[in-house]
Amino acid sequence: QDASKDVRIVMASAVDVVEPCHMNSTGYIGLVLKGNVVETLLKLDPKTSQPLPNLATEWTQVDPTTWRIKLRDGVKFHDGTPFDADAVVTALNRQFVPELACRDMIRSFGSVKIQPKALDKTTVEIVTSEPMPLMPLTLAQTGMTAPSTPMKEASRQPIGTGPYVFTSWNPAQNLVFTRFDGYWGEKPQVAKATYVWRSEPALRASMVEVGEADLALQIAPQDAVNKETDIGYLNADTSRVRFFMDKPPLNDVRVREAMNLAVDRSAFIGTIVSPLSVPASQFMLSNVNGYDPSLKPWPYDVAKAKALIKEAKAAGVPVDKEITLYGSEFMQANLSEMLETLAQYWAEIGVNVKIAMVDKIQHSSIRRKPYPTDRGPTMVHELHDNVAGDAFYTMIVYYTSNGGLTNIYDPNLDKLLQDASVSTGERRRDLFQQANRTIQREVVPDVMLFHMVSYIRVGKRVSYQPDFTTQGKLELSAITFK
Amino acid sequence: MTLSSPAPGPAPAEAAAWRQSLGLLWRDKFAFAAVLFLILVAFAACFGPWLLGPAATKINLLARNAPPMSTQLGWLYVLGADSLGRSILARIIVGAQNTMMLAGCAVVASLLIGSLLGFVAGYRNDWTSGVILRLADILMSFPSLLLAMIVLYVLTPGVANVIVVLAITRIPIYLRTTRAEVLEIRERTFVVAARVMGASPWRIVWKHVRPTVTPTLVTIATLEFAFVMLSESSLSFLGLGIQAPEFTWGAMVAQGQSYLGTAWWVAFWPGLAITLTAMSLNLLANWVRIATDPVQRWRLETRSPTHG
Amino acid sequence: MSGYVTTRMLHSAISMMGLIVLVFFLARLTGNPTDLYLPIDAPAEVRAAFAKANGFDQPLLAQFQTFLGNLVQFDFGNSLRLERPAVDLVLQAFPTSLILAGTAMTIALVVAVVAGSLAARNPNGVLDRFVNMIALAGASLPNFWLALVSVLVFAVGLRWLPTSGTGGLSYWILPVMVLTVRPCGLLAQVVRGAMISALSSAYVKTARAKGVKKRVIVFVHALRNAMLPIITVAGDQASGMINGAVVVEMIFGFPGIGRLMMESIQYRDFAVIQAGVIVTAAAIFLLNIVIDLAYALLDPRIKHA
Amino acid sequence: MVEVRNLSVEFHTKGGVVPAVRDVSWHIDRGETLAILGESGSGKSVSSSALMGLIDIPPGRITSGEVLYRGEDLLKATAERQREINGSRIAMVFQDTLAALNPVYPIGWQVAETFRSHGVARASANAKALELLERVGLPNAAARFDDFPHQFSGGQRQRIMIAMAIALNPDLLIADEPTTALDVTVQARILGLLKDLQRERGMGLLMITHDLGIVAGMADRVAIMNGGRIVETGTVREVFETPKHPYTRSLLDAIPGRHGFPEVAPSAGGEEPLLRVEALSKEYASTSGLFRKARAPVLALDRVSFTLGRGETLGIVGESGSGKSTLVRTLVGLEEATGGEATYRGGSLLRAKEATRQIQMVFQDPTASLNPRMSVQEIISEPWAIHRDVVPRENWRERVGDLLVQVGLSREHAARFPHQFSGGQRQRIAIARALALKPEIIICDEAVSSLDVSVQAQVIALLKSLKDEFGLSYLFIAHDLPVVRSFADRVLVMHKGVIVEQGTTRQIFTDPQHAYTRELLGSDPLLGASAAA
Ligand SMILES: Nc1ncnc2c1ncn2[C@@H]1O[C@H](COP(=O)(O)OP(=O)(O)OP(=O)(O)O)[C@@H](O)[C@H]1O
Ligand SMILES: Nc1ncnc2c1ncn2[C@@H]1O[C@H](COP(=O)(O)OP(=O)(O)OP(=O)(O)O)[C@@H](O)[C@H]1O
Ligand SMILES: [Mg+2]
Ligand SMILES: [Mg+2]
Repeated sequence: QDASKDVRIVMASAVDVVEPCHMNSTGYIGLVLKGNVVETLLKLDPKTSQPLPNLATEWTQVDPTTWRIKLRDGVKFHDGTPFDADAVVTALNRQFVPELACRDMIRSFGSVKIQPKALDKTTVEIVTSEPMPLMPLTLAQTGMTAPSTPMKEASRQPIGTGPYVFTSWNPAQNLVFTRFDGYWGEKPQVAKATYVWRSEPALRASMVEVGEADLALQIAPQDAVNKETDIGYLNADTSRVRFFMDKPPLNDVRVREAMNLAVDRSAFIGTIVSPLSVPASQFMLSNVNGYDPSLKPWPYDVAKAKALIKEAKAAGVPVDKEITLYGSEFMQANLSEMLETLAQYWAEIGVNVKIAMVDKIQHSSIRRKPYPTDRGPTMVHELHDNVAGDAFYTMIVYYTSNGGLTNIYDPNLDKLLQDASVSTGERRRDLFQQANRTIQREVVPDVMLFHMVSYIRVGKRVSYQPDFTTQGKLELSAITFK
Repeated sequence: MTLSSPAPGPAPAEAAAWRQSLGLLWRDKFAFAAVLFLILVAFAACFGPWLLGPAATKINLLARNAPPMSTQLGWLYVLGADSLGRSILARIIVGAQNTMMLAGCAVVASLLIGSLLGFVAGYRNDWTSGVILRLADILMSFPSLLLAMIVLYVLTPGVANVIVVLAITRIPIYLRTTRAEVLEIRERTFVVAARVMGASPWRIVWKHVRPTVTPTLVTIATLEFAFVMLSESSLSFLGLGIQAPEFTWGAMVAQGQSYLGTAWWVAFWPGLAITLTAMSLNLLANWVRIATDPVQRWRLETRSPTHG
Repeated sequence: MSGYVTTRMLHSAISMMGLIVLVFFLARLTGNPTDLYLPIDAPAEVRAAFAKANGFDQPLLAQFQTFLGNLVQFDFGNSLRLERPAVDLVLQAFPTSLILAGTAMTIALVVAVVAGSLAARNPNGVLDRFVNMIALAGASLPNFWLALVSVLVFAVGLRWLPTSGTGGLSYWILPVMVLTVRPCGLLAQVVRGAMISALSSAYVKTARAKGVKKRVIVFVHALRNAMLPIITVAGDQASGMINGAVVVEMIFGFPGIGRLMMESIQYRDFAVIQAGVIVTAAAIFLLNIVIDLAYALLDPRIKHA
Repeated sequence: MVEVRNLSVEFHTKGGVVPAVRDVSWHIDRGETLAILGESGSGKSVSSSALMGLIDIPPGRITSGEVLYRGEDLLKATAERQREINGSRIAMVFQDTLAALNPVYPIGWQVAETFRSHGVARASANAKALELLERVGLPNAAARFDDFPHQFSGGQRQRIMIAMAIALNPDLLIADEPTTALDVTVQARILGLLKDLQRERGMGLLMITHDLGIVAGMADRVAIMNGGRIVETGTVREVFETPKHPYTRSLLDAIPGRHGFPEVAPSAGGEEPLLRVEALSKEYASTSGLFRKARAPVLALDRVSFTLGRGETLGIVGESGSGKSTLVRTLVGLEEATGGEATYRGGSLLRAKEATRQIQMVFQDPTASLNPRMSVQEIISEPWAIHRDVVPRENWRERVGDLLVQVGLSREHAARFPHQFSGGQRQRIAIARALALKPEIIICDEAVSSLDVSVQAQVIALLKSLKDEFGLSYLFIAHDLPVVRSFADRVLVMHKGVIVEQGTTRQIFTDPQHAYTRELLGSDPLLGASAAA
């Protein structure tokens, strides 16, 4: 058998679950399945985040709660069943089966319920319980699985319409896809792809170097020394430190501002974080609808920070009270180095921050509501990626009073965001941009840090250009042979 | 009637015994060097944080991963700098305290508890021994990572708790070794003779069995010292160890391993410190072993020039 | 003797019960897994539904009862993370670890016995110092460091061996080597210590008077007398490895029990943790029985209670 | 054939250099027997070990001399050459058999090893080993081939040692006290065997012994050692009849058994005996190991009954392996009796929780019974540490010194460790330890057999005076009939686990009833000789 068109990809975490309805919430599932085995009705333009046709060719909003979708004709699932309106209805309904506890459903639909209906063989109508202006973006996330997929238990052999067939899977060792001959679109170059996983970044890098793999994901910045093979890219993650603004001294805006001013973000770049990282001013990338390009990251101004602290202190704020900053290594490699450096910056202006590195579970429970009331002044480091393309997915959860991950209780901001999320077009963007400005200039709920960078190492045989979606989706069709 | 041996003189005074031990030590040059090194480590552990505390934690991103053997940044940087530009030398000196406390406490605690239980289990050889040994079985098969996770989760991650984890998991080795040796020694005639004299079990264990078992235990304990430092390092590697800003040599190695390809020295020097300490302890233990064994002691004594 | 084994088995079964109880309750102290399996912004109802579906809403004792009820039917439960019977996962991973540990221990033991015994022939001699240094250096190298450096040297630098993964014999060399070094260094020291005492005893003198070859004196007469601490320490090392060569398995991508347990602990996959503990504990208990039998076999003076 | 010239050996110790052997010379021709007699600790064992390259160097040092074997200087031989000679050309029987046999290997294996080491195949080595064991009179040799040293009696172990040494018909056999643990019948048999070998193969025999009777019966020439030197040599007749050196004279004077019988203690009558043993039995179960084959149980004691009165000395004699050690080990609780009862002052000994301090014991194997990590000072003062009220701590040093002097050692020895002593010296330490508590009963298991006659006489005199002074009682196991005759008030004769005869010493020695007793008395070289004379 000709192995010249086979590739091996080494990833950081094991593929131990392949259920497509978790694929947007659990990075590695989407990474392997999305666009390869399972396809979505629409897909996003990586540059503008605008929806483009995929399995659907047209989509229209008939009224605020009704969407009508026209399907591509002549598409087949890997098992030979035709891709039609009934199949789409089954796939959408499957998302809501309680036994599956689909994580994507929780993310993209929240409390909204839907009623999909086949109008004819290629037309589907979706009625939603509440208006869903972002339906196209949601449909760009939702995988279309074959009707034969079990409805009540997680799939172990996902069947979709994509260019690759899920061929074999040994959860302890590897996962193999082969090219689907009946694919509706263009025939990709890669004939067979094998995924393996190693937890050590250095080892992944070595595997490409010695030719055991063609693509190594998430190699460490310090190992990305070979210009020819190592490619860095913004990975959609933005990092920040969130203030819990309920206790002094963090309930004082001067202190929060001072802590922002005290950090020299440029010193991190090229040292602790990759030289390609970008200091962030907002919790989303610039291609997300609602990003405000006019906002600049906080400048580094120790004098001003000290002055603010002095002022706060004079006003009776206990500025030197110990603040606990929680972080978790699972979020970001070498995180404790970053946090230690931050703590040192804050120590310089007289703010006393203690670092506590915790486990993933603890980290989650610290970040989300309900918050315990008996803890002292608290901060938490977190990462967020918004690959869905709209500020909504960030702002509601992180900045409204009702959001699950927020410490802001600002009625004006709530109203602004409420308006923004039901608006469309220009107005939607303006309102979100306005909210972002309010947040940075008035509320100061966080120390915004960086838009993060990942590195991949691409072997000599192939070419591949990563972008911010690569974190959650790696289309094998984008890999070409030299 | 009696042998004409030169009069050995009356009981040597305390000071003379000391001098004699020192003399024996001097004759084993390796052990002597080891003791010097250990004194150095002990000094660092006592006064390191006080002398160099700030230097060890001062982050200087400009000196990030600065290579060793360069004097550009000052003598503190002769061993290079770590990924946050902190002096590795200073960190090794300051980290000695946590490292020694951690390894020392863990080893001593598990040694004491383990060997005590081992004596009981070996000497009694009845149901108590059964219970102790089955408890040891449980300890041996309880996954240490789970234990680490539990302790770190339920308690706060600090030096004391890492000590608890390490001490608990290392008890069985002392227990089982002690028991195995006791089982054999208790059958020897001199133990039997003591029994006939009316010696209590505790006396027999303390006066006859313990001195015979001690050499083995000491060998194991010194090896465990290294083992514990490394286990702690592995825990750090897996994210379950001691937490920043506290640090130990083990944690430094764990932190440095991600720079193996680009800055080997970050992990190398603390690793070397661990190895040298372990080695010194072992050399010393070997010396003690020989010096306290009347049948072996001549190995040290006969090197004496006075006996020429 | 068979009576002894039966009693031991019985007692081990009791300890196993203790262990299960311990693991069951202690593991649940490490938090509710809901946060790991649902998106961080999942609403409270969804969390409650997840907890209910997996029985986490029940009181601990009730959960334990269910677990025991299933256990007597040899049902260890399903993995939360991998959605498969936990016992299948464990039984799949276990042989790999067992082979890995078995090979590493055998090599370590043989090398340590030879090196340690030769060193003990002349304590503080040149060979002794040399063996000592090497053994100690070996015993004080961190596993992960050794693993990564050996990959850099043998796989990347020299290209003699594959970096990682599973496959033919060549894939086993590096992991086994890395696993061997530490126990080998440790054991060599223990062998040396025990052999020094054994070699100075009167029966060694008798053997010399009989004209027994030096090799036989060392490896037959003295070694067997020195064997008690050696097999005790070797047993400890082996059970440590059976319990999971976590670091090595993780780095080399070996599908062994150590990696499985580590991931299960991280993901609070209680069913797998429990099944894993039961299987490894069974192996360790068995090992300890064998060792205790070996004591009596090696030294006829030792009596068993 | 073998010639030792000007050999000197010294040992380094913490206290200084101990010259163990000084300027010793002797030679042995084919078929000749040289006996070395001498005080315990005079360097007999060391000088003969030097010959086989068995001295640990350091701490030992051979300061001068040469050892010529067929013209070859063994002190200069390579290790390999020495190994070839050891065992096959020159062989040795060691003094302290429990320590000298490897505890973890079956005795058959150990005997066969001599053959294997010198190129005999395994199977035929085993067959030859078995034949040898039978030849030295090990009872039931085939069945006990796979038993371990600790399962044998002292005399049986000694025969195993002898079997090992004569395996390859060496040119020279060095026998270091080869018969101390043997009863006279077995001893006669072994000596006969050695004589046969000498006659058949022309084997030279270097006999180290304290037993003048054996010397008289076996040796061609005698060398007397004292303080590391040979003070006198000559043919047996010369030396025995016209001893020149004062030490030799004192040695000959001290020969026991020439005096009258001790008066039977009248106290044995009316009052209740201290110790009463009734129908005591002990069976060693068949220890079938995991992979060891089972064998028939050994009945070591078969319904043994006797009493011991206050101030009485009860001698126990009997065939080697007849259960003497087992009897006393059972009494002090080291073995569990399988039947019967023993009471001390009316209280049961067998069911007592703790050993009583009133019964102390001197073991048959001195090396093994002294903790090698304790100094003599610690060893002897240990009983006082256990029983705090006997001697106040500040007097310990003084009292230890006194005891050492009493048993014929010197005060300076207190700082030394057991391995730095000769076999006889160790035994004296063990005796001193037993005396330390001034118990009511002392059990001596071959306590004086490894002592030279002059020390023996001295120790026995000490035991006697203690008896007179404090009314001590003794259970005195010995093979040396003259010693028993001069020391014991009453005598028990044991044979195959049974007491075949008991009575006053006079009765037993002058009018033995049982056939075995008669055989026993008849085989004693000295008694036999004196009876014949
Ligand atoms: N390792 C040693 N260190 C110091 N002195 C020793 C050592 N070995 C033997 N000696 C001393 O050397 C002397 C001679 O001992 P040796 O064993 O030859 O006596 P022996 O004549 O065989 O006595 P016995 O009849 O009691 O066995 C003794 O005084 C003993 O204390
Ligand atoms: N642990 C044991 N297991 C089996 N048999 C044993 C054991 N100990 C002793 N024997 C046997 O019991 C018998 C009596 O032994 P014991 O030691 O009492 O003899 P003894 O009369 O003291 O002989 P000796 O004068 O040779 O010392 C011997 O046949 C011996 O082989
Ligand atoms: Mg001697
Ligand atoms: Mg006996």
